Amino acid sequence: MTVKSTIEAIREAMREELAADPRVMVLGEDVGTRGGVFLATQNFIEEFGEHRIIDTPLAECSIAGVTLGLSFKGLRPIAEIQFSDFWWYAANQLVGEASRVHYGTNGYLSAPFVVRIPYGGGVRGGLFHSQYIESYLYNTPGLKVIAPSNPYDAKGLLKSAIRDDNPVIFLEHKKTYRAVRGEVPDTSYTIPIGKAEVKRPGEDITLISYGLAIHYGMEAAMLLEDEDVSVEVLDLRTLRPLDNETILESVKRTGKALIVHEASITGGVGAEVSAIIAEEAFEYLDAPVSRLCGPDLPAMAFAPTLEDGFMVNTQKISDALLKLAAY
Amino acid sequence: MTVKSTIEAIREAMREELAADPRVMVLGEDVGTRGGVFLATQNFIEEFGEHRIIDTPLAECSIAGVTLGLSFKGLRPIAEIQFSDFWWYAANQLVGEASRVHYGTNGYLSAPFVVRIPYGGGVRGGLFHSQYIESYLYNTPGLKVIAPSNPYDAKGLLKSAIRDDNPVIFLEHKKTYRAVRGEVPDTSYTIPIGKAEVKRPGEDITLISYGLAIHYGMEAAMLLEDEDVSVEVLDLRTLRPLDNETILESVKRTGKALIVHEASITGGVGAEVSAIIAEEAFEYLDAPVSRLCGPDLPAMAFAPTLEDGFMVNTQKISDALLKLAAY
Amino acid sequence: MSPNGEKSPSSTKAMPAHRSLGLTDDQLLGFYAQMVLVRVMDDRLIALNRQGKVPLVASCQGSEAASMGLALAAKTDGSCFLFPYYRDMPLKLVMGVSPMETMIGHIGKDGNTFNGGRQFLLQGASPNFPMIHLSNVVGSNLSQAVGYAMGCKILGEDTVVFASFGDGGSSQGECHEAMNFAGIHKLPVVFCCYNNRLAISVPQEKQMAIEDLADRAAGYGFPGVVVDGTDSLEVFRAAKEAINRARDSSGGPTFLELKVERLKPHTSDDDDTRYRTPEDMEDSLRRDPLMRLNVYLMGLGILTPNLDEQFRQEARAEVNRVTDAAENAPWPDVSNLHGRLYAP
Amino acid sequence: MSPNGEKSPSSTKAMPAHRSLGLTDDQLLGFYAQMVLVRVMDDRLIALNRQGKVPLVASCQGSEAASMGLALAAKTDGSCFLFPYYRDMPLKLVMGVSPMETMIGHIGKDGNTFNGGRQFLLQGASPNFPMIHLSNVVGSNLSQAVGYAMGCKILGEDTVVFASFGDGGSSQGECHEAMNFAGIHKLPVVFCCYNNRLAISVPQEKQMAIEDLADRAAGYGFPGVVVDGTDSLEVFRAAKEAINRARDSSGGPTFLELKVERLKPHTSDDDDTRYRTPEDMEDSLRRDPLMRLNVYLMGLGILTPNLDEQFRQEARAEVNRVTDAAENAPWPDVSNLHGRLYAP
Ligand SMILES: Cc1ncc(C[n+]2csc(CCOP(=O)(O)OP(=O)(O)O)c2C)c(N)n1
Ligand SMILES: Cc1ncc(C[n+]2csc(CCOP(=O)(O)OP(=O)(O)O)c2C)c(N)n1
Ligand SMILES: [Mg+2]
Ligand SMILES: [Mg+2]
Repeated sequence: MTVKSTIEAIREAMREELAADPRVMVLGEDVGTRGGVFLATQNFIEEFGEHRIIDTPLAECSIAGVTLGLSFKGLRPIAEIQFSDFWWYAANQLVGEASRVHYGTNGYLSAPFVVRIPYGGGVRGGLFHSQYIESYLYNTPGLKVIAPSNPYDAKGLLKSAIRDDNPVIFLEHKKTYRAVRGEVPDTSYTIPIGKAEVKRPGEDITLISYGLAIHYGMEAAMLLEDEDVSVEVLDLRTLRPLDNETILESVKRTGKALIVHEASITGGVGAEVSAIIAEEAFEYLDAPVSRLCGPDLPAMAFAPTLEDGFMVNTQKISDALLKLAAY
Repeated sequence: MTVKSTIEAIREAMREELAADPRVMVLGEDVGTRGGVFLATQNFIEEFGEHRIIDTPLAECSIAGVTLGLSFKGLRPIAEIQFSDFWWYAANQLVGEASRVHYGTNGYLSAPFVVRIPYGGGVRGGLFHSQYIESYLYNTPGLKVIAPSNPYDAKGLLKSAIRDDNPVIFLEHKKTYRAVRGEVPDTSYTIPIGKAEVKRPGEDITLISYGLAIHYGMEAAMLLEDEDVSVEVLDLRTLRPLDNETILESVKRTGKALIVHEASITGGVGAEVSAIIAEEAFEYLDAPVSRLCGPDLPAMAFAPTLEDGFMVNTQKISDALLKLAAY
Repeated sequence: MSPNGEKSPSSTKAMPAHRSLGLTDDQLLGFYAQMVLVRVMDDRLIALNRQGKVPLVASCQGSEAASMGLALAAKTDGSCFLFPYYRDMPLKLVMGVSPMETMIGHIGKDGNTFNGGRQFLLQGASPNFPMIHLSNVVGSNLSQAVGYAMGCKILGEDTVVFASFGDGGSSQGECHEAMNFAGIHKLPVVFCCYNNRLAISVPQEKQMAIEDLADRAAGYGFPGVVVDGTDSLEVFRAAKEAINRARDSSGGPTFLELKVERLKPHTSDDDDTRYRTPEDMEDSLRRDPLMRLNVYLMGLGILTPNLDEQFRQEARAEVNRVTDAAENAPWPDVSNLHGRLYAP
Repeated sequence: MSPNGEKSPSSTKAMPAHRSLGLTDDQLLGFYAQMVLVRVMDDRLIALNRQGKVPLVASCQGSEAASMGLALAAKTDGSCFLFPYYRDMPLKLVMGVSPMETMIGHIGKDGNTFNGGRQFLLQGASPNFPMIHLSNVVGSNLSQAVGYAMGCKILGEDTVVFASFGDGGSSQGECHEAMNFAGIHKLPVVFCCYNNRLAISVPQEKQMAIEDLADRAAGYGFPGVVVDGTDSLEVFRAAKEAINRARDSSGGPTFLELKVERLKPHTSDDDDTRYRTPEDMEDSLRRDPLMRLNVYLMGLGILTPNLDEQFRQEARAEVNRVTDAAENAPWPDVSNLHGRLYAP
C-alpha cells in the first residue's frame, strides 16, 4: 500500500492492464508524448509504443467511432476525451451507436471499450471546462457509467471497466485528481461495477452521493455527530447500473434520504434515486426524499465568487442534513 | 375550426409565422422541394422561396450550428432534424452551445430558434427510427423543450416556440402526425410554454404524461370509471420548464400519482416528476409515486411482436392505475 | 494526387474486359444471374411493402453494379471486411447472405442472424459474414470502419476494410474525420461513395459546390478515383486496385467515387415525383446496371436470350419460395425484446 | 483552384509593401505599437498566472501577426464580423477591446461586457464589438460563423464574417461541414486557419497526411491560400483580398492558411518541454512576428530604437495601470450566478 493521488491510481490501473493484456490500448488527444493533459498516460508511449498509445487528431466524434471500431476487432481500447465539455461531439458514437451494439446484433457483437472523461468544476474552468455530464449518460441503456470518488476505487473500478465486455464511460472528477489522495495497493485488484459502498454507517439519515461531493458529505456527516445525528454515507461509485439494493436497504433502515450531487438538479442522478426510493421504500419514509444538487444553470461560472456559489460544500450539506433530521 | 391532423397543424403554425414575420425561415434535410419527409413543410419553398426554405446537406451538426448562427443575426430559424435518431450529431451545438448563449454572454446575446424533431416509435422503425430522446434534453438548463400530444396544442405551442427568444426543442411524436386529429382554429393563436393541461379532472389518482401516451392514458382513465376510480389526466405539454405548480396542485388533491411515458424509465421525465412530488407533496401522498414507462432498452425493436412489447398501451396503464387505486 | 480514372466502359475488344480482370465467363454469368436475382428480390420487396407486409425497402436499383462489384472483389479476395449501408442488399447477397435470411429480415420474422428481429434491413452483425452494419445513421459506419481497419493493422492481419456510403453521407463531419484518420495512419480501408447525385430529394448542387467527390481525397493524402458505378467490371477493377493499394507498403486508403443512379424513390416511404422530372428519371434508367451487364454479355455471346429467361425464371422461383417460407415463418417471441443488452 | 500564394516577404522595394496596401507609415507604426502592447500584456498575463492571479492564459505569442493582421483588415473595412478563438486576444484589442477589459476578463473581476465574469478569456459577446466568441469548444464557432454569414446575406447586408481556428480545429467534422455549407451558398466568410503545426502536443503529421491545409478548400469549391502568418502585411493583404472576394458577385468563401508559430506552451497549464525540442523552439523564435515587423520598420527608418523604447515603456505603463486597477476591482457579486439564463 502506498499513498497515491487519484490521477496516479488511474495511471497505475491503465499501466497494469496494458502490461497484462496486449489487446489493451490507449487513444486520445495528447495521450502520447505529452502523456495526457492531466498526465494520466505519462510515459506510456515510451513504455508501450506508438502502436498502442495513439495521439489522435482533435476530433471527438472519430475518437469515439474509431474506438468502437477497434473494439469490434477484439481490441480493448481506452479512449480519453480531454474534457467532459467536449464529449458532445462523440455523443452519436457513444450513446447512439455503442450502447446499441450488443442489443442491436441480438447479442452477437460486443463493444469492450472504456472512455475516460475528466469532468467537474471547482478548477476555475468556467462554462466550458467544468461540465457535469452524467445526466446525459446514466440514463442510457447499454452503457455502464462509473464515477469514483477516490484513488482506491478509481484503480479498482478502472481495471474492472477495462476488463468488462461492454462500453464503459469512466467519469473522473478533475478536482479529485490531485486533491484526493489515499492508500492504494501496488498490486492488481478490481472492484465490481454496479456496487455502491457504505462509506460510513449511520442510523438516522442516508446520504447518497458520488464523486467529489462524497468528501464534503463525509465531513458534513462528522459535523452532524455533534448534533447527535447519525448519518450513513453511501458512495454510489457506479451510476449505471445503480445499486438499488444497497440504496433501498439503507433508506429502509434510516427512513430519511438526502441525495447530493454537483450536477444540475433537474434530471440528474438524484432524480432517479429519489424515484426509486419513492417506488420501493415509500412505507419506510419518515421525511421527504431530499436533493441537494447543483443549480439549474448550464455549468460552473468562472469568477471565484460565482464558482463558489455554484458548488456543493460541507456547509450546504450539513444544513440540509440538519433540516432533514429535524423533520 | 376544422378537423386537422397533427402534421397539418404543425404545417399551419409554421406557415402562419413565415407569412407574418420575415425573419422566420426553415432549414433542414429535404424541407424544400420534397416538403420534408413527413410533409411538414409541403409547398413552403414555392410560397416563400429558396432564400427562406433551405435544403441543407446531410449534416446535423452544421444544421444546428448554422441555425444558431442565423439566430445570432436576428433571424428566427426553424430547423428540422429529420428523425430524433440523428440528433446526436447536433448535440454539441444544441446542448453544448445554444443552451449557454444567453447565460454565457451575461444576457447580452440570445438564440431565438426552434429545432423540430420527429421522435417516437410504433411506426415499425426499429432501433434507429423510433428513438425517444427527451431524457437527454429536458435536463438541460437554457433549453426549452416541448412535446405536444395533439393538433391543437401542436399549433399553439409551435407558434409560441417560434416567437420565443430562446432555443426551443420541439418534439413531435411521429405516430401522432396522422393518427391524432382534432379541431384546430384556422386563425392564429398561441399556447403558453411551460403550462401543463388538465385533460380530464379526477379525484383519486393523478395520471401525468405527454405525447402519444396521453391518448392511452385518457382511454385508461375512461375504463377506470367502470371501477369507480376517478382519474385526473395531466398533459405536461412542456418538458422544460416543467409545470411543477399544476403537478403539485393535482397530486396534493388526489394523493396518488402515476407517471406514464414511452421513453426508458431510468432518468426519464418521470424520474424528475417523481422527485419533485417526493420533495414537495410528501405529506399528501397516500401511495408510492409510480412510473409506467418504456423499458430500459436502447430503443424500440423492429418486429411487431417486439415493438408491441415495448410500447405503453391502454391495458398496461389501466392495470397500473388499478394497482394504485387498490393501494 | 487525384488520379481520376477515365471512364473506360468495359467494351468488347480483343480480350474481353472481364477476362483481363481474371474473371471467367462462368464467373461473370453467375454474377449476372445473381444480379437478376437481386432485381427480382428488390421488386418483390417493393411489392410486399405495398401490401403492408414489409415496413421499409431501400431499393438498390441503379447501384447494383457498385454494391455487387465491390462485394465480388471482396469475396474473391477472401480477406476483406465490410461496413455496408442500407442500400447494400446486393452486397450482402454476394457475400453469401441467403435470400431467405434477406426476406425474413425485411419482414421482421424470427431467425435472422444479424439482429434477431430487433432491426430492419438486416442491420446488425452476423457470425456468418465478415461485415458489420450497425445502424442506418448516415456517416457513423465510417469511423467505425477506420477503427476496425486500424485494429486489423495492429494485429498484423492483411484484412482490407470497405465502407459504403452515399453522396449525402459525404457531407457528414464524420466522413471528414474518418478519412483524415485513415490518411494519417495509412490504413487499409476503401471509402466507397455511391454518388447518385441525390440525398433523398436534395440534389448534388445543394449538397456540395464541386463535381467530383473524389477530388476531396487529395486533402487527406490518398488517391480518389472516379468510377462508372453502373459498370460492374469497372467497379470490380477499381476495387481490386484499391485492395492492392491498401496492402502496398507505401499504400493506404483509397476513395472510390462510384457514379451510380437511383432508379426508384429513396425508400418505400418516398415519393420521388415530388422532386424528380420524368426526363431525369429516363436518363437514369438508361444507365441501369443490369441492362448494361446484359448488353455486355449478350454482345460477347456469353449470355443468350434463352439463358437470360432461364435466370429470370430461376430467380422468380427462388424469390417465390422464400416469400412463402418467410410469410409462414414465426414472429420473434416477445421475450426476445429483453436480454442481450449487456455482454455477460 | 488552390492559388497557393507565394511567400513574398514584405521587404523594402521601390514602394514599401504597406504603402502599396494603402497603409500609411503612421498607421503601421500604430499597429506596431499595439503589437508591443499585446506582447507586454501577454507576458504580464503569464506572470500573473504564475502568481495564481489569472487562472488560465492562452498565449498569443507567435500568432500576433495573423490575429492582428486579420483584425486590421476587418477594422479598416468597417463591415466585418468576427468569430475568434481563444488565441485571439490581439484580434480583440485591435477591434477596440480595452486593456482594462482584457485584464479584468482574465482575472475574473466584475465588469467585463462579454460575460460578466461567467467565462474566462473574454469569451462571450459584447454589445460594443462586432464579434461572438461563445465557447472554447474547438470547431463549434465555424458553423455558427457560417450561419451568421448566411443571415447577413439573407438580410442583404455586405458584412464579411471571419472565423478563426487552428490546425487542430481543422480536424473537426464541424470544420468540414461548415466549409461545405459555405461553399454551396457562396457565403461571405473567411476561414482563418492559424497553422502552428501543433494541437497542444500533437504535431501536424499526426493530425493530417498533408502539408498545406489550404489544399482542402478545392474540395469545397473555393480558393485556399497559404499565407506567411508571421508577416503582418502579408496577412493584411490576404485578408483584404478575401474580403473583396466575399463581396464579389461570383465570389464567396476563402480559406486562409496562416502559417504561424507557437512561441509559448499551449496554455499556462501546459509544459511544452515534454514534447518540443530546443531546436524546434529556436526555429519558431526566429519567426517571431513582432521581431519581423520591427525589422521591417527599422529597415525603412520608420521605427527608430528610441521610438521603439518609447512604445515599450508606454505599453508597460499601460499594462501596469490596468493590472493595478484590475486587482483592485471588485469580484462579481454571487447573485450574478443566477439570472439571465433565459431571454425574457
Ligand atoms: C445522420 C442521418 N441523417 C439523416 C438521415 C435520413 N436519411 C436517410 S438516407 C438519407 C439520404 C442519404 O443520401 P446518400 O448518402 O446520398 O445515400 P443514397 O440514399 O442516395 O444512397 C437521409 C437524409 C439518416 N439516416 N442519418
Ligand atoms: C472540441 C475540443 N476538443 C478538445 C479541446 C482541448 N483543446 C483545447 S485547444 C486544443 C488544441 C487546439 O489546437 P489548434 O486548433 O491547432 O489551435 P492552437 O492551440 O494550436 O492555436 C485542444 C485539444 C477543445 N477545447 N475542444
Ligand atoms: Mg445519394
Ligand atoms: Mg495549432
